[in-house]
Amino acid sequence: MSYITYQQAAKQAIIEEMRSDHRVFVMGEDIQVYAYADVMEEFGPERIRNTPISEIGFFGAGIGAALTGMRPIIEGGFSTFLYSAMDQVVNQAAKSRYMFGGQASVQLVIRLNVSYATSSAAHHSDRPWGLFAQVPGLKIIVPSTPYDAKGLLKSAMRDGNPVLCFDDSTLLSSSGEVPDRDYTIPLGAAEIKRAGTDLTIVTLAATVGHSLTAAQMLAGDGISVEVLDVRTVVPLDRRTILDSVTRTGRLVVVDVAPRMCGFASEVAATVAEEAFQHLKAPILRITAPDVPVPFSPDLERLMYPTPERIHAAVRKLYMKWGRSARRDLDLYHDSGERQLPDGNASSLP
Amino acid sequence: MSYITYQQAAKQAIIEEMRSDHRVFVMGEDIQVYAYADVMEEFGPERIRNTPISEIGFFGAGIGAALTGMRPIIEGGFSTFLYSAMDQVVNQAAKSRYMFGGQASVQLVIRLNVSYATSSAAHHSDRPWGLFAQVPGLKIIVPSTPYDAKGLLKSAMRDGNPVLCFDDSTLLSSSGEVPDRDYTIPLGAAEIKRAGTDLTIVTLAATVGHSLTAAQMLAGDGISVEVLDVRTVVPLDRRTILDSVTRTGRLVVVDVAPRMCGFASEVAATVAEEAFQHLKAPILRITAPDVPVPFSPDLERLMYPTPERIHAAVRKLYMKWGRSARRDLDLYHDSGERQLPDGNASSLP
Amino acid sequence: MHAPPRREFADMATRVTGAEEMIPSRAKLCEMFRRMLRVRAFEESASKLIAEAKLPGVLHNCIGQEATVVGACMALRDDDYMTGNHRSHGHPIAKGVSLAPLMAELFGKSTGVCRGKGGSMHLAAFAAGSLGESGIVGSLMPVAVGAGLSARLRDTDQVCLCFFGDGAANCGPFHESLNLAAIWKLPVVFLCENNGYALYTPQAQSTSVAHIAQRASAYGIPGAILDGQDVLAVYSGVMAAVLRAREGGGPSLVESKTYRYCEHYEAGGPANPPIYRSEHEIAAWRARDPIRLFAAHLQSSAAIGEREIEAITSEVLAEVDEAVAFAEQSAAPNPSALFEDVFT
Amino acid sequence: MHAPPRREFADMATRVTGAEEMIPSRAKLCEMFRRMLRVRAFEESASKLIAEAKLPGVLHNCIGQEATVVGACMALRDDDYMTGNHRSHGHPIAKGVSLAPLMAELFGKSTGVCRGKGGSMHLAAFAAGSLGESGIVGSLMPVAVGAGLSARLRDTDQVCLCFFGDGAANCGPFHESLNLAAIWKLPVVFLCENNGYALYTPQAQSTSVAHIAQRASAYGIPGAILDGQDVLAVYSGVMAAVLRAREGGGPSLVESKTYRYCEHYEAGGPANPPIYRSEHEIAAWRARDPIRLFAAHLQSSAAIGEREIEAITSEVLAEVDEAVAFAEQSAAPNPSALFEDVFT
Ligand SMILES: Cc1ncc(C[n+]2csc(CCOP(=O)(O)OP(=O)(O)O)c2C)c(N)n1
Ligand SMILES: Cc1ncc(C[n+]2csc(CCOP(=O)(O)OP(=O)(O)O)c2C)c(N)n1
Ligand SMILES: [Mg+2]
Ligand SMILES: [Mg+2]
Repeated sequence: MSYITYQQAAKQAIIEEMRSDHRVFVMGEDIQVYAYADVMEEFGPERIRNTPISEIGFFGAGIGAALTGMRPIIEGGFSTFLYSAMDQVVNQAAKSRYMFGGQASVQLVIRLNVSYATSSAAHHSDRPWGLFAQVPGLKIIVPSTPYDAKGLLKSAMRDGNPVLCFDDSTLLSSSGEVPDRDYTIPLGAAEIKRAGTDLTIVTLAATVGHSLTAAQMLAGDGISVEVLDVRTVVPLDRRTILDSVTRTGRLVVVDVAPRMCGFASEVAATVAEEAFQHLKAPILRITAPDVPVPFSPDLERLMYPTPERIHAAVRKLYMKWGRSARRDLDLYHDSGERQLPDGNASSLP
Repeated sequence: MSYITYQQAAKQAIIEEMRSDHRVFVMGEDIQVYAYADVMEEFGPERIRNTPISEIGFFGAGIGAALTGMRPIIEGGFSTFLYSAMDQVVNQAAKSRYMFGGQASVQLVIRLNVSYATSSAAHHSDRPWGLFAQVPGLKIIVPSTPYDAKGLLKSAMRDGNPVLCFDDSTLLSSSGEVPDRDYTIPLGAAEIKRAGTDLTIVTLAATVGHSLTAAQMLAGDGISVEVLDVRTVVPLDRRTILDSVTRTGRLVVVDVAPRMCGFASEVAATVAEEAFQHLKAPILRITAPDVPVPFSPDLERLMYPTPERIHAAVRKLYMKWGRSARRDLDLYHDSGERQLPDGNASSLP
Repeated sequence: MHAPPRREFADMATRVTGAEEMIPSRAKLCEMFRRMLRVRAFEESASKLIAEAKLPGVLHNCIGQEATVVGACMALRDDDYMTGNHRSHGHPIAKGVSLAPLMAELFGKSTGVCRGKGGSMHLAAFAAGSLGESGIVGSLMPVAVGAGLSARLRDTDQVCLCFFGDGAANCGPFHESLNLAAIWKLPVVFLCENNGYALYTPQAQSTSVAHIAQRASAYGIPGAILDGQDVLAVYSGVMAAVLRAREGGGPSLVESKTYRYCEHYEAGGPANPPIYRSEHEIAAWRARDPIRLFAAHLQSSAAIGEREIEAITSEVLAEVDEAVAFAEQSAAPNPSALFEDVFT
Repeated sequence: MHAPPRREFADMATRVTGAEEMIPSRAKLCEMFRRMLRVRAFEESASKLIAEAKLPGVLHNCIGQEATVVGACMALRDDDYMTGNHRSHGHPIAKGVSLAPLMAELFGKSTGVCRGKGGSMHLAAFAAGSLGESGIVGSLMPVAVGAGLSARLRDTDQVCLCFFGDGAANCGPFHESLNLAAIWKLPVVFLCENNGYALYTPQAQSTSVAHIAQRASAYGIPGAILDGQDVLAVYSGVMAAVLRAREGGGPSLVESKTYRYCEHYEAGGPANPPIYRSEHEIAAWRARDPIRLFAAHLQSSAAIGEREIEAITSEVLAEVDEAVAFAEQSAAPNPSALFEDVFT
């Protein structure tokens, strides 16, 4: 056990895997002098490979290497650079195995820095896990703790399929206990971070922590909240989500990504389909609004769910739809014009 | 009024707009000798512009032309070629206006051929309107009739924002009455294609027709179905959807796209949030499964909603959750392993 | 007009090196001829089948380009890699894949090389080093770079041959791939099948240089222009590039001037293509048909006699017939296959 | 090592044409000097502000590259277009945009040139022809092509100047943009600010040619290498390309060899960069500081006297101070602005 950061834990996963399997190598821009400078001596420039600014080229090269028996890891930089290599990711990485009738294995991990809340503006701030979840053939992991960062990344590397690993930049320097030994966390297994009986919050990445804080605050209000970290968007652990909502009867989904067709929509739709009869309240999505990310911190700070916003929104929901609430009451819905992450507004245009 | 095809109607919109505004021009591969061969004499090769296979280049050129006062139309070919220009679409077209504080107008229409059910396999068969709906700053139209094809496209061209126009290839040769005069259909206005009282089907593109056929069949079963064509995915006419479900109490969403984080998820989530108190039944998504499109027609034909499948799924839903159904009955959910477009399976992995 | 190549083109390449592999053995000459015939007979058969609506989808045939396809692939070892594009049938055939599973794939049958899931545009036969064809222009160029990189990292001396069309030379993946392969000195041979057109667009209209191979200078790598109708010229030109790659000399950009007789693609129903090339041009290229040229050469050089040519021809025709019979008799994929192969 | 350019580079360009515009008037010389100073003073001020945590986000400063930025922009007319990249402040300043709204943008204030929504990496001033900067490397190159196309279609004689870094020369958008502009003969000048590095990567490690300008041959367009520390060399070299473009001669690829003194980006807190370039190299480039070089030239050629230089200098410093004061006093954006400007 060591007490290390999320970033260190992820790197530990990669380094251990490189040591135990010579087919693992890493490609990315400037990684030799930066992220992997300390292990250059051990692995050398062939396995820690600097690339030009050629996302199509080196993402595609990762696919080609994977097809021929290597296990590349691509350090893709910011999540918004993914779009430059989108054809390689969507048409090649995700589809090759299927199109070629199972002949191909694209054992490839693409790591992306999901940076936001840093005044980097719209070109460096996307949270596109929902977008890529629309692409059959990709797996998607979104670790929320150092422990998960290592365990999920190891599973991703061994999975045999293309996996996008989105690292929430607000968590990179957070620390936690991480086993020094080899361990994995299965892809598709959500974790119940806190048990509760009145309401289920389903979330991922940094909002796991925010939701736990909010749950603590809500406990003070007498509301018992279960918090569920999905950990992987694809595959999504629908079973655990449904079981939880079956018990609590109420669902709130929290996500820093835009709302429209996002992760929160998928969770909401799944529950509205498959646990409807257990629902005692409307489902609530607490997400970022559907706008590009502004530079100004005065604007950007309005965008994301915070413990306070989650607390307020859940509390409000529960006040109207709690144990004794009358179902026919039509008070809940303000028809606000815009969706702010206080869960408090409709998204009517 | 003329009785013309969907494809002709769309082209009519473009030609009329080119005649009335010299800032409108078209770019795409091989369009001079193919799609626009008959109007080359009128407009010439500057305004009907053949491009090399350079999607980044000519999509970006469209953006640059729009930023400087032109009104380009990009003939993007198959929907799957969009990914090659993804950075231009997502980082530039969608975000420029916002990032530049309203200085920029990207009055740009990108037309895409959404081809499927033609044994073209995974590289030519994506239906990615849900994927692009995750991108704030893009509008998305998906016409389902010749009348809409012309009217929506005209609105798109005049909208002042980047608009993706997805043309369902299975509709291209369908015909209908189209006014010869200039007219527009507002973006963000769904159309009630058939009124009903028991259940609302929300859909778009070719499944509008399939849903209408299914509704006809369901009428024979004594089930009165309202069919709603959203016509535009962004902006989404949530008001009309919610009003309808408020009246009928039951929602089925039909889409040929993959399920996960798709259009159907968004509609389902919206209703589960904002019309929960009116819901008398679980929401049902009838979509394609989350798999790449196979080549073999024997496999591909299993993928998409058909009138029969919609009929069967809605009937089954209504049998269990119809007027007299008991809400506490937990019979509805088979836990099938896979999602087929019979709406009949859970999507548990 | 896209003109048939003059002889000097071929000379440019053959001058490069005189290694032993450059001179094919008699057995190899036979095999070359056989594979060229296979490509043509396979596609002519498929062409007929699709006209009769017996095949789903569309076909992009390469009839007329057999010398380029086969000459290039025959310069490879069996364990070398190859990537292709939408004009796809010739590549795996030339790489030595047997016809039956390829034909079954065109039928979308369970016995197809991709279990019926890829179809005409996405043939692949990994066991033969064929890493796939692609419906997205240019998309496998970086994948070929990755195969070359993989060979280097695994310390083998495998080479990857990357087919692409003249139309692909203007897309981003071309540029990034050539630069990457060049700076990393990877064993990749970029082979442009320049058939003069991308769909209906003549190369001159889309491309800022007269010859694709001229772009080699932007990557500091050798460029060569080959007579794409002369299978031996292609063979030796590509072999020079392959040997260079295998010895650690890095990538080359080889342009083979060739021609497709058929339309861009074929489907059921009438083609009705716009007029974008002249009858005269087609005739000029047909006059240098690669199979007839090679047959004549084989006979005049007394390498193979007329009888042997006839024997190979009838063997190939029989092979194609068997492939069609195999495909027709094969079962459609089981519905459960829809959900298989998404993930491992 | 990224070496300071030798004099012959500049000559290559100035030989091209001898048009009148090539020789800047005295007023223009003054303005050049003023804009170079503005760029430097603006960035030095911003640099201090961010170190004091008074600015959000990060800054990519171009101190050391002023001759390239200003020399190129001064070759444009006011109604010409310009696109940039992440190293962004110099471009709009050189295009003539006033400092206050630019500085306010760095503060994220409502009075910023982008209302506080773009920030340092996404400055734009459409009224001045500045079509924007971009956080995505290479992404505005095709946009510049579109501006050139638009000028052609609207039948104006505007030109678009497209700044990009050496790192952008290896990405797909570069290739597609240059090919498109070349085949369409568009009025675009592609100006590579080659400062030797893309982040920590030296150009030689990422690029298959010694000089980016060599790639011009792959597009059949002129290429030129300029002394990027000599504002007059840049001015005349770019002017030659601009005039050519304006007269319908099509695009050029101009490479300006220059250097950034500062680190790739600056933020609050210590930079602690890895070692990727030598002190010696930095010193060699600093020895040819573009502002000092130009000041010396102006004085030695008696174009502008020391007094005037001092006057301009203190005016510029005052301008920057005013800009900072304006920015600091400006209001933060109203929360409702979050939802504005998504759509028209
Ligand atoms: C990225 C992309 N853009 C456009 C197309 C449509 N398309 C398919 S083949 C083709 C022409 C390709 O020309 P070339 O590369 O010369 O190959 P050829 O067909 O001549 O063999 C085009 C434009 C595509 N498949 N992919
Ligand atoms: C598509 C993309 N890939 C990677 C990055 C990260 N990145 C930002 S600036 C930069 C280096 C750019 O180098 P160059 O083009 O030479 O410009 P310079 O910084 O030297 O001015 C990199 C790699 C990016 N912004 N966009
Ligand atoms: Mg071609
Ligand atoms: Mg640089």
